[in-house]
Amino acid sequence: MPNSLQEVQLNAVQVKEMFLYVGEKVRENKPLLTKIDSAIGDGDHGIGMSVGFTKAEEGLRQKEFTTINDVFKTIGMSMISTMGGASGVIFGTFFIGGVKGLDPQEVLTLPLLAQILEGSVSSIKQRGKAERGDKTMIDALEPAVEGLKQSVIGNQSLLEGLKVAESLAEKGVEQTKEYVAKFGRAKALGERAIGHQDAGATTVWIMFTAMREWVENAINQE
Amino acid sequence: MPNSLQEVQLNAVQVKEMFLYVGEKVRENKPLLTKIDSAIGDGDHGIGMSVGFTKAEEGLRQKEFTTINDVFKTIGMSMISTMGGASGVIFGTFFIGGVKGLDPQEVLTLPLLAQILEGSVSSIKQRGKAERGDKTMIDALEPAVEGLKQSVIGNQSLLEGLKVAESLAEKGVEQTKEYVAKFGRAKALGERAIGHQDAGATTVWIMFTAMREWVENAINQE
Amino acid sequence: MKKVINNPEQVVEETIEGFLAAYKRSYQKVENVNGIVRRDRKDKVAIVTGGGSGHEPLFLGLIGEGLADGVTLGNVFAAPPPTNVFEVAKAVDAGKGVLFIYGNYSGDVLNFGMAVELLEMEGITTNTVLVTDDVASAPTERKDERRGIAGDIFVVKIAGAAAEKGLSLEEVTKVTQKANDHTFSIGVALAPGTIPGATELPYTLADDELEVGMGIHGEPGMERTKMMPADALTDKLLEKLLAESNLQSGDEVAVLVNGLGSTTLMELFIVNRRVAKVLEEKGIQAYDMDVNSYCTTQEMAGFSITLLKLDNELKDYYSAPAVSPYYKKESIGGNVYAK
Amino acid sequence: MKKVINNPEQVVEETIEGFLAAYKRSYQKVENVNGIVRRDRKDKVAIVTGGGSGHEPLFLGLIGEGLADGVTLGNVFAAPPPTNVFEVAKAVDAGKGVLFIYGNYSGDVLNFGMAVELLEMEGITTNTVLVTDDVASAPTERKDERRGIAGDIFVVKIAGAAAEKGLSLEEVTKVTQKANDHTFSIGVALAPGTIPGATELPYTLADDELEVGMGIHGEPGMERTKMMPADALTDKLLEKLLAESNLQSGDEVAVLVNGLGSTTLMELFIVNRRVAKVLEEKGIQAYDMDVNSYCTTQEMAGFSITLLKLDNELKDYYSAPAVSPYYKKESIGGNVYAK
Ligand SMILES: Nc1ncnc2c1ncn2[C@@H]1O[C@H](COP(=O)(O)OP(=O)(O)O)[C@@H](O)[C@H]1O
Ligand SMILES: Nc1ncnc2c1ncn2[C@@H]1O[C@H](COP(=O)(O)OP(=O)(O)O)[C@@H](O)[C@H]1O
Ligand SMILES: [Mg+2]
Ligand SMILES: [Mg+2]
Ligand SMILES: [Mg+2]
Ligand SMILES: [Mg+2]
Repeated sequence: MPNSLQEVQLNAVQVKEMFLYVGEKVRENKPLLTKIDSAIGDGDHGIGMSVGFTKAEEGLRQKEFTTINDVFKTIGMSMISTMGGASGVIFGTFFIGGVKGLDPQEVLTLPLLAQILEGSVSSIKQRGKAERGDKTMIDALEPAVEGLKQSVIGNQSLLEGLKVAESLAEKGVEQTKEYVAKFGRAKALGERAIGHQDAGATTVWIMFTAMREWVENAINQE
Repeated sequence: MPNSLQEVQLNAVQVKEMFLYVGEKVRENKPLLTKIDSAIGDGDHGIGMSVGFTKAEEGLRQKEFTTINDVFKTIGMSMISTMGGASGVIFGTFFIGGVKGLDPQEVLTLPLLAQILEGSVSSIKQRGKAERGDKTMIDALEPAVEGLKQSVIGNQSLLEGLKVAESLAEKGVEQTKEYVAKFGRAKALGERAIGHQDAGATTVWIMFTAMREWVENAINQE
Repeated sequence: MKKVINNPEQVVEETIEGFLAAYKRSYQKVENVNGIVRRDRKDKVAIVTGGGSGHEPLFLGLIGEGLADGVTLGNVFAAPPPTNVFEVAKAVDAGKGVLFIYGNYSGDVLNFGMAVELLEMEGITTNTVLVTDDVASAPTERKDERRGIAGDIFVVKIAGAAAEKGLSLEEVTKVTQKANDHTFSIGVALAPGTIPGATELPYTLADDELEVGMGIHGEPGMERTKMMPADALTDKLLEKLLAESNLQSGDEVAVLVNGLGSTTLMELFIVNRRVAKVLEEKGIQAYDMDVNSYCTTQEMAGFSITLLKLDNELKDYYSAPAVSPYYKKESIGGNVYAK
Repeated sequence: MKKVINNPEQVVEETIEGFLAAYKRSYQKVENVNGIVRRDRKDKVAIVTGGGSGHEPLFLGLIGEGLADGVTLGNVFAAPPPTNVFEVAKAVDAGKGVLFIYGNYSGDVLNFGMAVELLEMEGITTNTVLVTDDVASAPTERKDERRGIAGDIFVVKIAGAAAEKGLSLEEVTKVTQKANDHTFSIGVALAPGTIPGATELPYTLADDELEVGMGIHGEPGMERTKMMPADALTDKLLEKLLAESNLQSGDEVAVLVNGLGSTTLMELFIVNRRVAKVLEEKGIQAYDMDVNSYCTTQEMAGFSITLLKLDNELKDYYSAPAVSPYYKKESIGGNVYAK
């Protein structure tokens, strides 16, 4: 880790460590995600995300990584090939969508993260057809990624960018409570979905929180 | 009703009324019988006895009766042909076993009741093979009928005879708690049946209580 | 205790009406009583099974070609009255006699027994085989006092095939008795079922408890223990069954993993997987494995395992076709659902 | 939440092992993925169905002659990953193309969709029919957004028969799409089912409540109401179905009364009795009635009713034989279980 916060950047091994931590946090939240998905879905989102991150962990631990691309791809492919469910493809695409066609990268900076996740958002939208306001994980992811992009423009640090993204993801989760669902199992509920937050959006928020925590801890441990 | 208690005797219509009342009381006790049969059996004894007495009531109300034999036979045949279960045959035989081969009788006296029910006991034992101590309705019925016979010897009234029978039936029910079951569903339980009273024995006791109450009320209404 | 019913006292009548609405081309009701018979009855020994209702698809799912010719149905968990039994037997008798097959319960013995007396008076010959497969219900020395549970299916299957082949009443009885003597079952309950109209649970099992040997009317079993993984539970039940049935390496069996009501087919497959593994380890050949909920106890959670020890005679009859809406075997040749 | 399982994360693998232990002569596993295919595959259009597990006997009970050739199974209530779908389709393709039939859920559409892209790259032609029978899940104007529930069975049945007859992929797709367009279902839940490993109920229904239109993963339905007698409930569901399907006097239908898990066959018969009565009153001919638990939601209590509006083409395919361990039709000729 560099001394200047402004210059924080992660190598492939650190990115791998960060996502191992993210997986741990998502798995810890399995009961919460189950509960949220039970209210307006089928209750398996927590299980699905756990399976996905467990497989991702297996994949990550099996290999030495030198490129960021490989870390993202390993996680994404593990998810797509094992999770199933809507979130298997959607969260798999979260990891794969942004590195597709990207030149091999050895360090993750805030601008690169913003760029990758911007690609993720557009891939997910293309695949899943959901837009903002449809009560999906897009409602947390898209604003979070916009936050990252704004932070890049404001020349902020990775940690600061993640803090912005985290808080915008949280706000996005809150907003999903007001929406009727246009996708997924909650769709049939119509107005009855109002008042309940979206499970996938919650996962996005948990993921940004965990990323921010990991970077924060890493800096503090310097 | 005659004025002297000693001479109480019932005609066919009164016997019919008495058993309609008995049926009512047994049906009132359906939840209790269900509970008892659930503990060591399959929980349907209360339902079965209700069905049986409901059908008996239908049969009794459809006809004019002049003989005691006919009243007993109508009840017994209704039970045998509709109840099923162990108690369909057993309680059907309670009513039929004692009037089989009996000359037509127009009045029910204590001696006649004792004679009829003695026949019932032996028919039930022949059919069901159960003896005293096997944790069946025999444990209440046999002592009750012995009580009736003793009352006949003691030259007591129908009401007094029924009081004796009722209290011996109750005692019999109590004793069933100490037995392991040799018949019915409780048999497989072995020692685990101890502490629980037998459902059929409880019904016998309820029936004697109801008969006694009906006769008592009838006398009081004189 | 919520049930999709109209009136607890009408459930059996309405069940029969609903069954016949679906399958009236093949079956008909016996007038005035709760009994159903096949329409295309043959000139052969008639097989009649039955007992209390509430175990669906047992017994009405066991009428058909190569199975029973008639069923007599009592109220829920109550043996059918003698008149029912009598009318059904009379309807299916082709002059070659009637074989009654039913579980060994006091109520059934009393009611079928009375019916047999009535049938004798009509000149109809009958024989009876009591199903006594539940090894949890009495020790080996008193094997003939055991209850009948899911083993009914195997015993009726064999009887139906033997009758279909044209054997005499004596011969059908003999092979059916042998089928029963070769059939061993044990069940386990995780949660109770309830009779329609009941407002209380008949018993309770804690969240971490199960009862081994529970009867199919909820009669208490041999032992209440803590929950355990499917494999351990299967091993425990199989241990008892293998000891009782004295199966040896090289023997062949037909297996039934039977759900009791609310236990899912997924769970039954998980159990069956273990049964297959254990039998294989012991060198016992699973000639056929059937995984289904044939003999239920309302919405009870749990399952039973049944082993039918086969010899050549039993194997022939077991392999014969059997066709009913809820039980079907096409001629099979070993561990298969074959075409 | 008690289940007979070993490990919640292994239930699907072990289910497949248990299924194959029983039926290995007819079926085999697809290597490395949770998929099963028929052994005796034919030179015809291949039918592949599947989706999340937990609905047993759906989907694995739908492979066989006159039905699907392969199934791809996801985790409980989760669509199978694209690789699963891909491998199964590849295993059954006979060069005549693959028709995918599955319930219209985001997860399935996403995963099967990705698999279709992978298959295209391999030069395998596919078509897809989404099952959208659940009238409770979207209004008539948005019929194509509806979920698939028990109607899967009818749609796969028709597709299997059409494929067996040797039709081209386009032709099979067309008649399968028509089968879906003619299939209308609605369900009702009385008590929830739970996913293996879950420690809490996904929702609760009071002792006197039911939910009309509940989805087969426990997705909330149209309306929560007080318990009512079976006949009234059946009438309520039928009213919706008859309006949606626009059935007229003189029309013919196939009916499925499907249990969701712990609802007994007795209750389903009681419902079927009423269905038969109402159809008769309306002059609608019940060509066939099937009463079974084909599409379950773990131990959920409740049932669904499905109507398949028949025309001559659909009737022919409906009447063709279909043979699997959990779904069988022998050639039938109207309202029967016939031989
Ligand atoms: N079309 C879609 N686009 C984006 N996200 C989606 C889409 N469909 C579903 N999701 C997300 O997936 C989440 C549900 O995931 P999960 O419960 O695992 O899938 P399933 O609905 O198959 O049970 C939803 O909360 C939503 O955020
Ligand atoms: N062989 C028998 N002789 C006398 N009484 C019997 C016999 N078998 C059972 N009973 C009586 O019947 C009662 C059970 O009746 P019931 O619950 O209606 O029948 P089932 O056991 O068929 O459910 C027992 O409590 C017992 O008193
Ligand atoms: Mg979900
Ligand atoms: Mg009882
Ligand atoms: Mg009973
Ligand atoms: Mg799901």
